[in-house]
Amino acid sequence: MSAVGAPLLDVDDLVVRYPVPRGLIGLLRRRPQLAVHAVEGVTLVVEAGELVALVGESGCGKTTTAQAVLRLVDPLSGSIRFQGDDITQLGMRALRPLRRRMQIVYQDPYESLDPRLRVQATVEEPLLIHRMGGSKGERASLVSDALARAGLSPPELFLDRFPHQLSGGQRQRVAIAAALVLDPQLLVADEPVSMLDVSVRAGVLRLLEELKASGLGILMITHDLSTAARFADRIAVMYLGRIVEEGPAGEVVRNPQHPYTKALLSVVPRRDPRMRRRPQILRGETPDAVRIPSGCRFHPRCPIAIDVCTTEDPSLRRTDSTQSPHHRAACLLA
Amino acid sequence: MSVVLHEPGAVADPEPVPSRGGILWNTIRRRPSAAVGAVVLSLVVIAAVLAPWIAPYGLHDQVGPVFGPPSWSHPLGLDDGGIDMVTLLVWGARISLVVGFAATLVSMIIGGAIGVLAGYFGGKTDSILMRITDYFLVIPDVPLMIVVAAIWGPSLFHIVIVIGILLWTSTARVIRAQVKSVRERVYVKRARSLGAGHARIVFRHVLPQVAPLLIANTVLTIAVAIFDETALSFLGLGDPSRVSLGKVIENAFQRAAISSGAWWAIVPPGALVAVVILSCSLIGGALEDALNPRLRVAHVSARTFRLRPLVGRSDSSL
Amino acid sequence: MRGADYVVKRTAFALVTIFVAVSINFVLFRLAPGSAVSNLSRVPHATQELRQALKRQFGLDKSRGRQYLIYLEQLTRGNLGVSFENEQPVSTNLKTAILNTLPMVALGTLFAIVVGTLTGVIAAWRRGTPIEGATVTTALGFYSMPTHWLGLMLVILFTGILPTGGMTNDFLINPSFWTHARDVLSHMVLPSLTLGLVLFGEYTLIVRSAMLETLGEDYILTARAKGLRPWAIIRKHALRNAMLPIVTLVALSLGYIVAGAILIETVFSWPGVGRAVYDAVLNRDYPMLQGAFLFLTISVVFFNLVADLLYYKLDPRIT
Amino acid sequence: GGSHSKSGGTFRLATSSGIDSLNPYVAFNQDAYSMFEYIYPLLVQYDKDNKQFVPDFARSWTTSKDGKTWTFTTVAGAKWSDGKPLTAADAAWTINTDIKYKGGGAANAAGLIAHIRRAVAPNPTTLVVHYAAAPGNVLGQFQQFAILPKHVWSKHLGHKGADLKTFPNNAPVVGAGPFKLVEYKKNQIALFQRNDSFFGPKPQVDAFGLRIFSNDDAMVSALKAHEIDAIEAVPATAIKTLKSAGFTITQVPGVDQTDFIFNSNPKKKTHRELLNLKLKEAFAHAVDRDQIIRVVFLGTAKPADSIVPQATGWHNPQLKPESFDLGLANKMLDQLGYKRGSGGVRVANGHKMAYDVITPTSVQSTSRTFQIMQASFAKIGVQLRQKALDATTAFDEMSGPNGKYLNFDLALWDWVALIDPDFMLSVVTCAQYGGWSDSGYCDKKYDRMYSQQQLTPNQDKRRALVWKMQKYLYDRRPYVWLATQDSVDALSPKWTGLVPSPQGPFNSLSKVSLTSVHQK
Amino acid sequence: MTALLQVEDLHVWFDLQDGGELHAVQGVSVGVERGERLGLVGESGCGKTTTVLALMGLLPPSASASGRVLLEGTDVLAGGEASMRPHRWSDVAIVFQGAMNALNPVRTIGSQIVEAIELHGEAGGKAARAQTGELLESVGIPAARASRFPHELSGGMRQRAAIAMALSCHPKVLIADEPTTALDVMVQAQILELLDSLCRDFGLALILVTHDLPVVAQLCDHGAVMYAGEIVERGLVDTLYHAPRHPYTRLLFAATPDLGHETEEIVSIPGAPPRLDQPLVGCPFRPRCDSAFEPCATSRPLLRRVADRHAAACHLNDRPSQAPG
Ligand SMILES: Nc1ncnc2c1ncn2[C@@H]1O[C@H](COP(=O)(O)OP(=O)(O)OP(=O)(O)O)[C@@H](O)[C@H]1O
Ligand SMILES: Nc1ncnc2c1ncn2[C@@H]1O[C@H](COP(=O)(O)OP(=O)(O)OP(=O)(O)O)[C@@H](O)[C@H]1O
Ligand SMILES: [Mg+2]
Ligand SMILES: [Mg+2]
Repeated sequence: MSAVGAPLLDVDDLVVRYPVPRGLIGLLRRRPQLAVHAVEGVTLVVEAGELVALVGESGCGKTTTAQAVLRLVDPLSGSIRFQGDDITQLGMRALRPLRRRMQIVYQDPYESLDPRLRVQATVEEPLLIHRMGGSKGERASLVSDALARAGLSPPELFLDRFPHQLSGGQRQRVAIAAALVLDPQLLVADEPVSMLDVSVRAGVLRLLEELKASGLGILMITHDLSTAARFADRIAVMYLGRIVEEGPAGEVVRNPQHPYTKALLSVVPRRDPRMRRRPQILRGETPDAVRIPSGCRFHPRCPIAIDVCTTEDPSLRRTDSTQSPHHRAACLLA
Repeated sequence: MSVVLHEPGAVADPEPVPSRGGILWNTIRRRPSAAVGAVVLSLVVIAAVLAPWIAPYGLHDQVGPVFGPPSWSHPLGLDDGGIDMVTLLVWGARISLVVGFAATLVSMIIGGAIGVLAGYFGGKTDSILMRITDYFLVIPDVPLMIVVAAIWGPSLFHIVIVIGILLWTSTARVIRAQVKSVRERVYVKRARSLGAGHARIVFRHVLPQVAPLLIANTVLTIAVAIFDETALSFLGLGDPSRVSLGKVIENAFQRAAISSGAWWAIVPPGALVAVVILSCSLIGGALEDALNPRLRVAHVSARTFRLRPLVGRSDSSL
Repeated sequence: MRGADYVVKRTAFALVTIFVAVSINFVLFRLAPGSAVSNLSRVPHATQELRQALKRQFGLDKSRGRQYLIYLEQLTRGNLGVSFENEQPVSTNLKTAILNTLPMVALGTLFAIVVGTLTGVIAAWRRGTPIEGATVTTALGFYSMPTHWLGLMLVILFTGILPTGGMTNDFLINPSFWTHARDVLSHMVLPSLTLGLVLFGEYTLIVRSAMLETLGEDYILTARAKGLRPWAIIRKHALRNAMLPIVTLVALSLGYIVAGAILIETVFSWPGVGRAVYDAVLNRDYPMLQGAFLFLTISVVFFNLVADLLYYKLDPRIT
Repeated sequence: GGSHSKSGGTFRLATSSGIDSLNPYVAFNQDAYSMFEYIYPLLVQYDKDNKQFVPDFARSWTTSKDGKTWTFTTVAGAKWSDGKPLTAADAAWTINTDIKYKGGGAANAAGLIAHIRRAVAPNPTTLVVHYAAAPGNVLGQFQQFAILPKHVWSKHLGHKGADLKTFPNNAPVVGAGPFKLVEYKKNQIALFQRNDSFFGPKPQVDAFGLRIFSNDDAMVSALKAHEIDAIEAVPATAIKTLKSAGFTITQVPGVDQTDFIFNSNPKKKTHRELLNLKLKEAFAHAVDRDQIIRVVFLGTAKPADSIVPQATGWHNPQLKPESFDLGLANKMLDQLGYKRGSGGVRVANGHKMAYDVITPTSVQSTSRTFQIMQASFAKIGVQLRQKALDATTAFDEMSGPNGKYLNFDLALWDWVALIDPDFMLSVVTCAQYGGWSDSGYCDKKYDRMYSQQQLTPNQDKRRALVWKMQKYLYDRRPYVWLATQDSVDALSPKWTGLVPSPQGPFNSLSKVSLTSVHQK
Repeated sequence: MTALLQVEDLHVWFDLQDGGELHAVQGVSVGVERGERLGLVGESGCGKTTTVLALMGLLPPSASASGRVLLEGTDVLAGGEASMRPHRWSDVAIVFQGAMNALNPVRTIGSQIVEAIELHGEAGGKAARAQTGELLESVGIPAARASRFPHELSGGMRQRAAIAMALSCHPKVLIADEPTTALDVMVQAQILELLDSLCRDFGLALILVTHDLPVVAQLCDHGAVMYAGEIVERGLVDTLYHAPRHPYTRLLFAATPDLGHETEEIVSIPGAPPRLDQPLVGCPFRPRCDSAFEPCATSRPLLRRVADRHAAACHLNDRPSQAPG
């Protein structure tokens, strides 16, 4: 029933806001209701078998985007299509079967597993929730399969363990196994490795890479550009609720168009001591998502901003100096 | 590329997971104060359970003169009805404990339910329930108990209900706070994003996590309930047909035991109440301490780290 | 303006709570079987006329709803009604009782706050030493004793040394201020001590755990890294933060003190507000009860509000 | 006065009940009435033995032939404590005011002026009281009737007399008794000073103080510590230690009687076997009065048998307490056909003989008494269950619904009798439904006897009638009387002369006790 | 010449609740000279923070320590807490992991800095306040913000304030324990740049604790790699990257993705570090090592000098033919 050829996930002009509490006095004085503009018109596509990385500073709206995609927060406007079906307005009940097909993996492997449940129970839970997997025996084999797919083999070694008996990497794998057991088409991974030790990060990332190869669409949120550059097919750079640059990973890293992307890339520390560079540091903190600057939202921090930037809000478009047709940036000067 | 990913070996040796009973047990094992409390409380509970068999005399048998002094046959003397004090203590502990446990059960059910509902659902439900809790928190509870006991009549059942109804607030608050934090745990979010129902989340993920705290709170509530029962009895609002420890104190007080020199009618029952409450507090306090990670390290303390003699192993040449 | 909203909200809540309390009290006491009249008119020469007259007088012949409205209306005028028992304004009766209770309770509480805070801090500071063990055990011990029983134990211990009952011993006509003060003070020692000891236990435990929580915070480590001496850290960094939970709990307990006062006043024949409540219950003296409850609720709510505002003062994070 | 003993000093007495109000239109407590006895003039008082009426403010009195007019000659030249003259006009004014406002502000005194049409004072020393019918207990009523100063109280007649109740009558009170009330603190102390302008015999002490204790222990320790000089109701348990500490213990028969109440309402709905007089008699034989007296009262009580206590002087001497005889009781119940069922409990009318006994929590002794009765009743196959309620609730439960006495079965309570038997005899009349009745007893024949005694001015004839009524009630048993408590007071060895009475040394019967107390 | 700060054979044990003992630091020896920057890296739980706390004498009561901490030649650990106190802040200052909680929430930023200045007699009253203003300006915070409370500043600002506070008594050594964890990339860059310039301007010695190798590579001249409570390799960062002498160092670099090497294979080190509450036999890294051989199972390698200013604790170095790197 899904449209043939439609992308796995197609997000168009998504807007999400969180109201700011006004307080009693504010209410009485009829102060205007303010809102955090967490996501302000995000457009994004994830194809099956593709790993898209969403990068950006803290608070720019990455997690909110992910949650809106999974319909865990309600978008204000815009549309979300999953395999061609518009799921923006679906109710709780109608969403249930859909939940199976899109899964999320959270950042903190130490928090994302119930400390009181054994691996077996954790991985089995999604099946129970969706009343799937048939008999007990069948479920057990599904659980083992999922664990094996997540790189925990032989599964028997892990089934009876509690989370605290696992290393961080193993926990994250269990979390991924619990997401895989329902055989989803889309996996959203919100900073899947940022809490892990460097020594085990690669293992988890390579697992994602493998899953992608097997046809899963993955939306990975990260703030680490080196990771994104290494593992993602495409990178979308977010700034203050909006995607400011988007394109094939290599393109974006090697040939950044937006000054923000450039700055981000320049501050990534390199592991070779001989490669010391002077980073191009943006001054000031991430601006307030409640009061978005007029014009180009990046202009107050932009090193190359000109007058027109304060008034005109650039849209995401192909720029002259890009090679790939899919490389787009939202900068008047690019 | 298709590297088979293994994470072999080097897995931390499996150690037993602290189960709910385990936390109670571990705390008792590790902290001497909790152990003392547990032993004393168990002794009292055993004596209370076995009251019909171990009480030396009948609960209503007048076995000597009013306020008979301690003797070989009555080591703690007699009360104002000529009844053996040891017998009264054993039976009294039984009733006091029943009230303590039953009232605590009531308050746990109410407080637990309200705490879970408020903490789990948050928002309006939370504010309404918490306002109600706040109200209960500000009503002066002993006076209210007096009123209610006077209105309903002094029966054990009413006392249990009244105490239970007044004690749930602290439970509700503690549980709510804990549920609120558990609710934000990632695995709960994950279960929700999977489409799990509220009941499933509450019973499978939230409650087990809250349980240890609930146990600690229960033990402390038992102490308060026993205390309140004693106070109510003392004010003449206890059930006159049931001999609780509070009732024993009240009887002695009403019959001027002190001025007639019969200290034995008034000192032991109060001391026994104090011991029971103390035991509960020791256990509950130790549990709370154990469960509160913020209490574990004090960065400033009269004690400092110790120095050990040098070991000397690696060479430090550069 | 920081926290104006907070202050308004807390105050509004306090007022609503009082209103709810007032209303619930009204209903509560009227649920009771029997009325003041059935109680009051049981004197040997009572007649049916007397019963009717009393009913009329106390407005008990009106509907409950009307009684409630009248009650509210009178309340707004600061009129708490007339005590069924002695036909005097409730406010007069209450005032006498409260004035008797206050000094006794204040002395006990003061003792508890001072000693409790001190021992609590010492217990936290001496964590893991026998001193902590001893302090905590003592505190728990007092905390565990039934209030009235502790009072009775003091009576046993101090009979003949200190007065064990009543508020004055003084049958002199117009005694000099000092004679009277000495007399009252000597009578106050035991009841205040009882209250003080029970509260002391509680406060020690509260202060200790609040201190321990604070001492585990990272900024304490920072302070130590700065080279501050331990007591300076406790004074300048820990106490102020630990004050937050302490303030709330102390405020809450102040409200309950009156409840404890009932027990203490019974043991020591102290003519205070606790006794007044107790007698009013037995006499079904609704106006008196309502008045007393109003007072108790207001004092709890008030102390809570004070705690909230203090919190606001102490903790800049509150907005 | 005028003895060789040391006069002066302050006599300090402890009480555990206390004065609830200084206003006679408001006060209910016994201690308040005892106080009025000492600060207000009354027409008559009892003699030292509480047998005869003797002059107080009235020096003498006469009755008209028809018994409807009483003329009192009062003391000449008496003064109120503020110096204003005290005359018969004050008495007449008080009586007439009470009549006028008996449905309102003066309702509290309505019972005392029953049947009075009006009173007049033709001259300062003559008071004439006109009755609608000739009553049998005129002096008994006046003995409780405090005369108030017209010049003070006439200012408080506003709001149709309602102001009589709101007047606090704060100390110092304008009175004309042997003492002046100079200071009063509710629930603490009342302090009285000798009134040197009193028309009668003057007290020997300079002052008298009443200290109020809410618990017995504190009271006894205060006595031991000589903070006070006497206790008027000594807890039985403390008697031994006080005696050995050298205090004088005086024990006289009292008027407080505990009773076992049967709901005797003929219209009672359930458990109607309890109306059976034979059953009541059997139950009466199952009461071990001796043990009750030994355990509950430690010997400071006597077995009781009548609604009128012995100490009043109106007790019928032919009545005797039922013997404690479980064999007899069992035999009687067997004869009634109540067979023993499971657990040895008898069955009556198809149901177990298991009954709730209402006990008021305010009467401390009832719980222990109940326990003793419960044990012996178990031996006659009757199961008793205690239902303890606070006094108000208990009375509601007994008289319910709506004062019809339909539901309750049994109760334990006590009655404090007055000296004149009229009041005690009245509580079992039909008219007292919803009022004083606590047994639901209603018997037309008895009611007729009651009205008859009320209107029998001849005291001998009245006595015969009162005896007959006692026997009548004894046989029908709305109450089984258990014990009459003694009135026990303790006095410091430094003092003497305190006069005991069934109501205690500080009583509303006469002024003799505190006027004669003095230091040794 | 005596080193500015020299740690010798430091051991730290923690008493555990169940009566056992955790050997958190197992013989660490490391030092810094004036103006030198040392990066201390290692996986979570390897004992970095504990080492740093021990050298400031800030261990909790449940700890016990042995070894020497020489500050310009004098052992400041020998007398326990008391002997260290006078040196704190005026000689060695520290910026803690997670500055959010390292500042007292109920006192203003300024007062907390003034407190340190006054305590060490640097200045008093007005002068101290003026100095505070200057300090704040020097870390890029307007002096007027001194009267703000910590919660009124952003995470980056708070971290800067903490740094300003650390500099308030002109210490010779600044220890920064994961100063950028939990901060954003851009803010991290700002802080690192700040540390860099401060060290240069004030001639500070810096001990930077982190688990982020690239950060060390960018900022420090020396590096020490910790594993399971001990230092397994130390040397110039350049040597560590280009010529590591311990497999762990090599693997750590290989596990770190790097811009410009997008196609490079990123390795993951299997397994997890050993438990420290049980005695270790052999090389602690052996179970995870890709080039372990016989002696590793039985004998624990010592930290040995392998080249000029370069030491490693690996048996491979005993076989010149098989130098790991
Ligand atoms: N539940 C919420 N209520 C109100 N505001 C929120 C909520 N969740 C997020 N925000 C705000 O929305 C904005 C975007 O938040 P979001 O969590 O999506 O950012 P992020 O890019 O994921 O940041 P990070 O890298 O720190 O995870 C932030 O300003 C955040 O404070
Ligand atoms: N107070 C303590 N009591 C018991 N064990 C402790 C204590 N503090 C630390 N440890 C243990 O000591 C070891 C070293 O901890 P430390 O905090 O020094 O590691 P770290 O290298 O700083 O790690 P991270 O990168 O996570 O900060 C760990 O195994 C830790 O669990
Ligand atoms: Mg996020
Ligand atoms: Mg650390």
